[in-house]
Amino acid sequence: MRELELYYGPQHLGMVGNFSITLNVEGDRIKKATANPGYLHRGFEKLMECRTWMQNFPLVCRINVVEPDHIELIYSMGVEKLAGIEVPEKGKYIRSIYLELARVASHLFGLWAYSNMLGFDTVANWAMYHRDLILDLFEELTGARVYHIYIRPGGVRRDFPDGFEDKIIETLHTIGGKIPDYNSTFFDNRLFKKRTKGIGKLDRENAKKMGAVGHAIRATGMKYDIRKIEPYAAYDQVEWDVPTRKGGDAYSRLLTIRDEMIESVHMIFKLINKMPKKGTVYTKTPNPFKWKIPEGDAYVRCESSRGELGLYIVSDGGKKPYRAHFRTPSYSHGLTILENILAGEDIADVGNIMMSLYVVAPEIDR
Amino acid sequence: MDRNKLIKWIKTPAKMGNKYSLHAVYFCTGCGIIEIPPTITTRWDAERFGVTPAATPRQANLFLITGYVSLKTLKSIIRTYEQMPEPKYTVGFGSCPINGGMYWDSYNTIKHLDKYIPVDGWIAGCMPRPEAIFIAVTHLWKMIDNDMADGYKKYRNNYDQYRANQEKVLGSLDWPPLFK
Amino acid sequence: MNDLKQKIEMAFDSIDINIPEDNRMIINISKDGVISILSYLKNAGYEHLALISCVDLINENEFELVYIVSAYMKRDDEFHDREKQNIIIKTRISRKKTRFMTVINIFENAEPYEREIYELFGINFQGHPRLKPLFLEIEYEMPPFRKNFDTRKFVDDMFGNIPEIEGH
Amino acid sequence: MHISEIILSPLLALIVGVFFLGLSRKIMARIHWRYGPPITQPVIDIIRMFSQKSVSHGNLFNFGIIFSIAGSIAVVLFIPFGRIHPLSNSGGLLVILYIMLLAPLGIALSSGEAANPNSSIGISRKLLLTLGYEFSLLLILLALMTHYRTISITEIVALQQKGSWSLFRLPLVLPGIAYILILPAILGVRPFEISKAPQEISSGPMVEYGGTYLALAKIEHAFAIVIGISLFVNLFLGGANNLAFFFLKVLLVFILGIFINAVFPRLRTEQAIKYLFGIPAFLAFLGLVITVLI
Amino acid sequence: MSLALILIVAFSGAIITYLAGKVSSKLRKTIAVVFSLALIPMIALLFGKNIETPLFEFLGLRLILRINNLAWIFAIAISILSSLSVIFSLIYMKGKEKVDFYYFMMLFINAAMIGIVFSGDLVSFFIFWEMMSWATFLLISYKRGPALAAGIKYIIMSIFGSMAMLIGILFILNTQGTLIISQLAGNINLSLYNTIFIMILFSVAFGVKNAILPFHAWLPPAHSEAPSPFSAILSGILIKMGTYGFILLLYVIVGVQKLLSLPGFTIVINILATVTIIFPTFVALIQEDAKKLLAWSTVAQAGYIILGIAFGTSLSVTGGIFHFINHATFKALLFLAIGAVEYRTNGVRDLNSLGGLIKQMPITFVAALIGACGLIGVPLTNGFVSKWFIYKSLILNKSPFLAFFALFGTWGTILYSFKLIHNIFLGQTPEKFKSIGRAPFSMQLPMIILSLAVIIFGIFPGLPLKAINSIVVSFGLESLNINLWGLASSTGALNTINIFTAISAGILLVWLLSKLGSKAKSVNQDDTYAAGTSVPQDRYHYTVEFYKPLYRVIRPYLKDIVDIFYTLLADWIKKISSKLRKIYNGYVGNYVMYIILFLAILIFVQLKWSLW
Repeated sequence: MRELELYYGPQHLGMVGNFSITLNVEGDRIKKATANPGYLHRGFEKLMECRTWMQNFPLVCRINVVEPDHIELIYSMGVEKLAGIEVPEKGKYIRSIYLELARVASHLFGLWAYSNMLGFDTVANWAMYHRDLILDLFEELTGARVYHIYIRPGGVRRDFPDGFEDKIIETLHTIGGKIPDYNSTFFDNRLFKKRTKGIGKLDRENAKKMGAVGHAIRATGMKYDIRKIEPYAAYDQVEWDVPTRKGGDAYSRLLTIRDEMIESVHMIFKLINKMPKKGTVYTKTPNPFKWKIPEGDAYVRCESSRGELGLYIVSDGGKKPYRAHFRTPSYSHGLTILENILAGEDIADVGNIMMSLYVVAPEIDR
Repeated sequence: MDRNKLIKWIKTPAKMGNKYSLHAVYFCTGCGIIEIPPTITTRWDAERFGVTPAATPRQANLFLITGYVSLKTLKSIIRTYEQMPEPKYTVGFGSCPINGGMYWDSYNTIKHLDKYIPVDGWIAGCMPRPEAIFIAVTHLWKMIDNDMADGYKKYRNNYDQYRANQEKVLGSLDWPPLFK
Repeated sequence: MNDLKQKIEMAFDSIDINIPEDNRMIINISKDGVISILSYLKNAGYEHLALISCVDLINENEFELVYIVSAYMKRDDEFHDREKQNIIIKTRISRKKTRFMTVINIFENAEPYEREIYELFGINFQGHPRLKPLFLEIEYEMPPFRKNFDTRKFVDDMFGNIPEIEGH
Repeated sequence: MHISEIILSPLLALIVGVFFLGLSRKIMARIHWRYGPPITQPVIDIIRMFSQKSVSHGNLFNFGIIFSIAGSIAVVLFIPFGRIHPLSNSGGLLVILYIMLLAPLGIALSSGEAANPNSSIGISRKLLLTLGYEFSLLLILLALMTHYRTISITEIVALQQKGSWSLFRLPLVLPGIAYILILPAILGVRPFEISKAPQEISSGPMVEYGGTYLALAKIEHAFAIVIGISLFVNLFLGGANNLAFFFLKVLLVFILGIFINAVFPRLRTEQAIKYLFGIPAFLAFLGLVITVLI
Repeated sequence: MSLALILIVAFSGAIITYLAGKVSSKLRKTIAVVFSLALIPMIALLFGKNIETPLFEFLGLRLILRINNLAWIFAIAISILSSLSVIFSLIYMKGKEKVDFYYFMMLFINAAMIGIVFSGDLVSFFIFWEMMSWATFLLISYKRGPALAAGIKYIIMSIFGSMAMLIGILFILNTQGTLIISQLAGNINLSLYNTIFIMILFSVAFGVKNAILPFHAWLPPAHSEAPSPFSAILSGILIKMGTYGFILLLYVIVGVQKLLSLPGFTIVINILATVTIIFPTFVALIQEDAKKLLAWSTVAQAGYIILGIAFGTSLSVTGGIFHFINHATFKALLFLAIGAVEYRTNGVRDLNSLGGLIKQMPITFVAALIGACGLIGVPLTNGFVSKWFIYKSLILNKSPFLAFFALFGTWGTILYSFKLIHNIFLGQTPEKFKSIGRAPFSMQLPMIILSLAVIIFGIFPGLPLKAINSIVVSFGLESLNINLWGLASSTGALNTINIFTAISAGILLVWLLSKLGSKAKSVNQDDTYAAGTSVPQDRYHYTVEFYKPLYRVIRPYLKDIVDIFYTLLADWIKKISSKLRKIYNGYVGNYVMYIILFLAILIFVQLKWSLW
């Protein structure tokens, strides 16, 4: 009876999302961790096969509740590629601005979750408050706080309302003004460094082997970012940089996230400056009830806030997708990497490591 | 003094406690959980109403079913619900627990949550806003005042039926029946 | 892209490669060649397994397994063409004999993907260390992602029969 | 030793403790930019918990928590609040040190029977943390006792009333600073909130407590806060001549503790122990050496 | 009551039991119990008497038996504890091999110990001392295998101590001309260096028996091999013969006046005692065998006793002697409780394989809990009072550092005691232990008696303290103002009855308060929080490496350097003597031969040339 089996989740304050990790523990060290997903499995891809191409939009955004926007985008990109639809210039810019806002909101959510894991209520509350400011922008733009369904094949649903750009800039300035506060209470806090440095270490070789993407691999120094590698929307129109760190531990991942947020905000300012003032925001598509898409398959990918997001989509020439399979970043992070790097760590660091990898459970289960 | 009045007078503090101190089980059953952090943090501050997350079901008296319930989750929900001390209140959050919502044809989510555990109130919508949670809480207060939030009694009285329904979808459960 | 195509065609015979668009290459290969082409590609620098998917081609009575690999960056801060490329390897197995080889030895993160396909399509990956259910709590009469599993009928049968709670 | 004092002092400690719980939630909320719950929220919580039907895991589960609060009440009787000190002449500081044990021991035994590893881990962490801060605390108390040549706490308070506060007396400055450094550990607030750690081990020893037990555990917590701070106030801040002044000092120290709680994350167990064996222990040791030499 | 009669009864009891065992096991049990119980009233009647009776002459030395308050306290503790152990053994030893031998040795050791405390001169002291040592060796090693190794470790160190003592005795004989303790007492006239010399010699002998650092290495293995009831005797009383020796040496032979003029010696002993408190305490934290844990704890608690006795104020000596009595009660209690668990679980002592036995063995649990509380020194147990005396004395006499280590050791004690209680009695019960029964009554009875002793001495410490105070006064130390409830003093009084009243009133109050709340429903251990899933079988009890984080911090300082030193020394000797293998063949009998030979030579040399 040396080993103890401890359940971390699904009903656990340290678990963000409906996910469970079974820890085999000796003393307070983890011998083996077994990820146990499936609490959120709805059979999305099966359900998509029963719905028409346009009906699927409300469905796909619910794959990831933290950041539905990139899922909308990837599905639109897949449909556009299969149907051969082009996005107008302004539509591309609006998509980029919108997606970067979503990225900041998502990272703030991640910051909430992470600081919560460390018992850092104060920062958690601030981060959630600032995320809400961005959600207010979304609400004005799209009418919904969480599931926006703003991106559609051929562009976006509607143009920015008047003065919306100023509102974005104002909101981002409000948030940006608090960055020194965040730094002094959280990122530069000595105890924060103590808690995170050297935890959940993932070196370059293992990261590659286990399919790490996003900030998990950027924290080992590689500028692996789909927005740069295979630019979509308007990411190739402005200058920006991919922030990286060297350590590969939870600390580096967190700082990568912080730098990414700041970089995104700068990018939004540049995009707003460069955005064409006039022009359509979407290309017209056929009647959604009769819309058939030619036979074929496609693989598209984009960079979500958690890493490379992909979609393999097959059409048999009918009204409905024949098969769609999402490659979500949390899949490898939450199942392969998490299981591997949790072994040998402290019980106290499970939530810590999980949130530093930013594992979002619904994305795994789909 | 009237005997009933006296009993009511004695019972009132407990009712007041139940009303203004709702400790919610922290269980992210579905996508509705995304609106819980805003609710309990700075913007909406549910602690004003006495609503705070509790660490374990033993310490809680409010169960927010936040979103669709897959079969695997249902098992955990039943276990968690049974571990909560009475009186306990359940609120279904979002349209999915009401009738399946947009997953009405999914093979892995249950459609009517109230067939498996009692639900005292529903918040419709996908996604309901944080304000809706507060409306639900105030409604729950009224129900507690009028002794209408009696799902736990219903569960106790009709336990056989609930258990039969649970076993119908989940096969056998890992734990013995709660009430005999 | 074309260089790679030539190289692969040199190394493997009876292989069908086409390049439908920039940076996408589709390789159709018989099921015996999957392991060797994947390890060949890995050695060629395509170390990132993005996805393993499965398509149920019910009309042809076959499953199509799809492996998508891409490359990590050669240098930390220089962008090359190679990273843009996604190579899609397709192979078909019979719907009757649902058995295939595992590729965990080549790509470690294939483990959950194969487990998922085992569970949702019922394809048995031989050599996989833990082919246990990943997502599902109960057993279905047929792996639910197969095309002939009618989810609406299943829902009607299963959840339509649950009685309401009576009495108070 | 009057019977009225014996009744009054635990009651006072309870009221102040519960008030502190409410106050801490309010202040924390304000630091979070929130409005915060009403200050009576802990009272409402406790009433609610008392009315809930919980589960019991056995007789020790029931008895341990009762024993724990009884221990706390006993400690309160030994600690002077202003001029109220019903039992402080029955054994002095050494007895206080030992009776302070009863509260954690009671909880440890009670939650041990809950058969939950989370609570066991919590207890193990709690005991280790106690060992960590007790190292410095013992040195500090010994410096005090050596300096004042008595083990009676009322004597120490009386001597401070005549002269200056211990915190500002030459040989006791270092132990005083060390005490301030370990005070968060004694109160169990962040960064030393390791025994509860809801995000790690689901509130540790309290994991199986519900209903009445949780209410009792809350009350115990309220007592623990008052005891931890009153001891500091009595030993280093000169105690006080009347109640109001005494509790004002306690309140100030407590608010300081809340601010610390708000701006630090939780440490890991071994980091906490390392910290406690580090600077505070060194300062306390130095202080004791100086006290002995002078 | 004649002292010789008591000894005759004690020794003959051992022999008759052995012979009776050849006839029937029932007879053996009856006789063992009757003889051990018979000793209690015989000794109890001697309370307050001060007798000295010569026995006979040997080599021109008079052998004397005597009794006084000090000897009486030790004798009564021996007789009570050993009869409780014998009662406990009745079922514990059932079905084991060589039971006759076991009972014989138990009673024999008992008799030898009574002989030690009754002896009025150093020769008879030495003779009984050796009887006890050898009998202990035979009893430790009677299971063979690792037990033999443990026994050999013990006997070699013991012989080393005995030799030192023998030299000391010869030295005293030569310089003083007499070995009768009452004649030596107080009027020993030796030069300073000679005094220190004999004190060191005797300290080695008593230190080995008392297992203080650096002579502790034999105790943990011996304990883990000995049967549990004997462990109770071994820890509770046998090693306290060393304590008795120390008291005899420091306060009777050398005397307080002389002792106070030798501050250096007491400081060394004090420091050794504090090291003995701290180091074994932290070793005990990481033990995984229940009895080894208790063995290390015994070493640590012996440190408290020696600290109290060697510190030399009347408070501390009172505390030290009282702690000896207390330790005998609660440590014996703990060993018996572990023995009961061991009996019911078929010999499982591994702290990682047990768990949740509180439901199966409630009385054993309560006994173990009371024992652990006494060990920690929780108020309302006797351990608290004795430790309080020691601490207070240390603090008020400008030894805060000694006090610090003593107090800090207590916190270590809390940690390992809780680990012991938690791992065995709390948490989840493994499937295979779910149906075991309670301990049999003959096992429960000794535990109940000892538990009562722990509690009663804790609430009314005045009962034994008054007797101890008279001993302390007879040493020439000042008298204390002892009351029934503790101590009245201007520098901090102790009132256990007040504490008791406060706590019990608190319990009553809170109990009533908890009655206000809703009723709780009783559930079984499987219905516990597991993050929304059901509890796994047999894998839901946190025991392994209970204090791992601390261990990671202090690991580098935890090596038992002394034990390593002895092992190295043994290896070294082995290498050197590989040439002399013919003589040095590792057979115990031969060692005995050599030692007797060596003794004979010593005696011969002394008689011939009178070197000392």
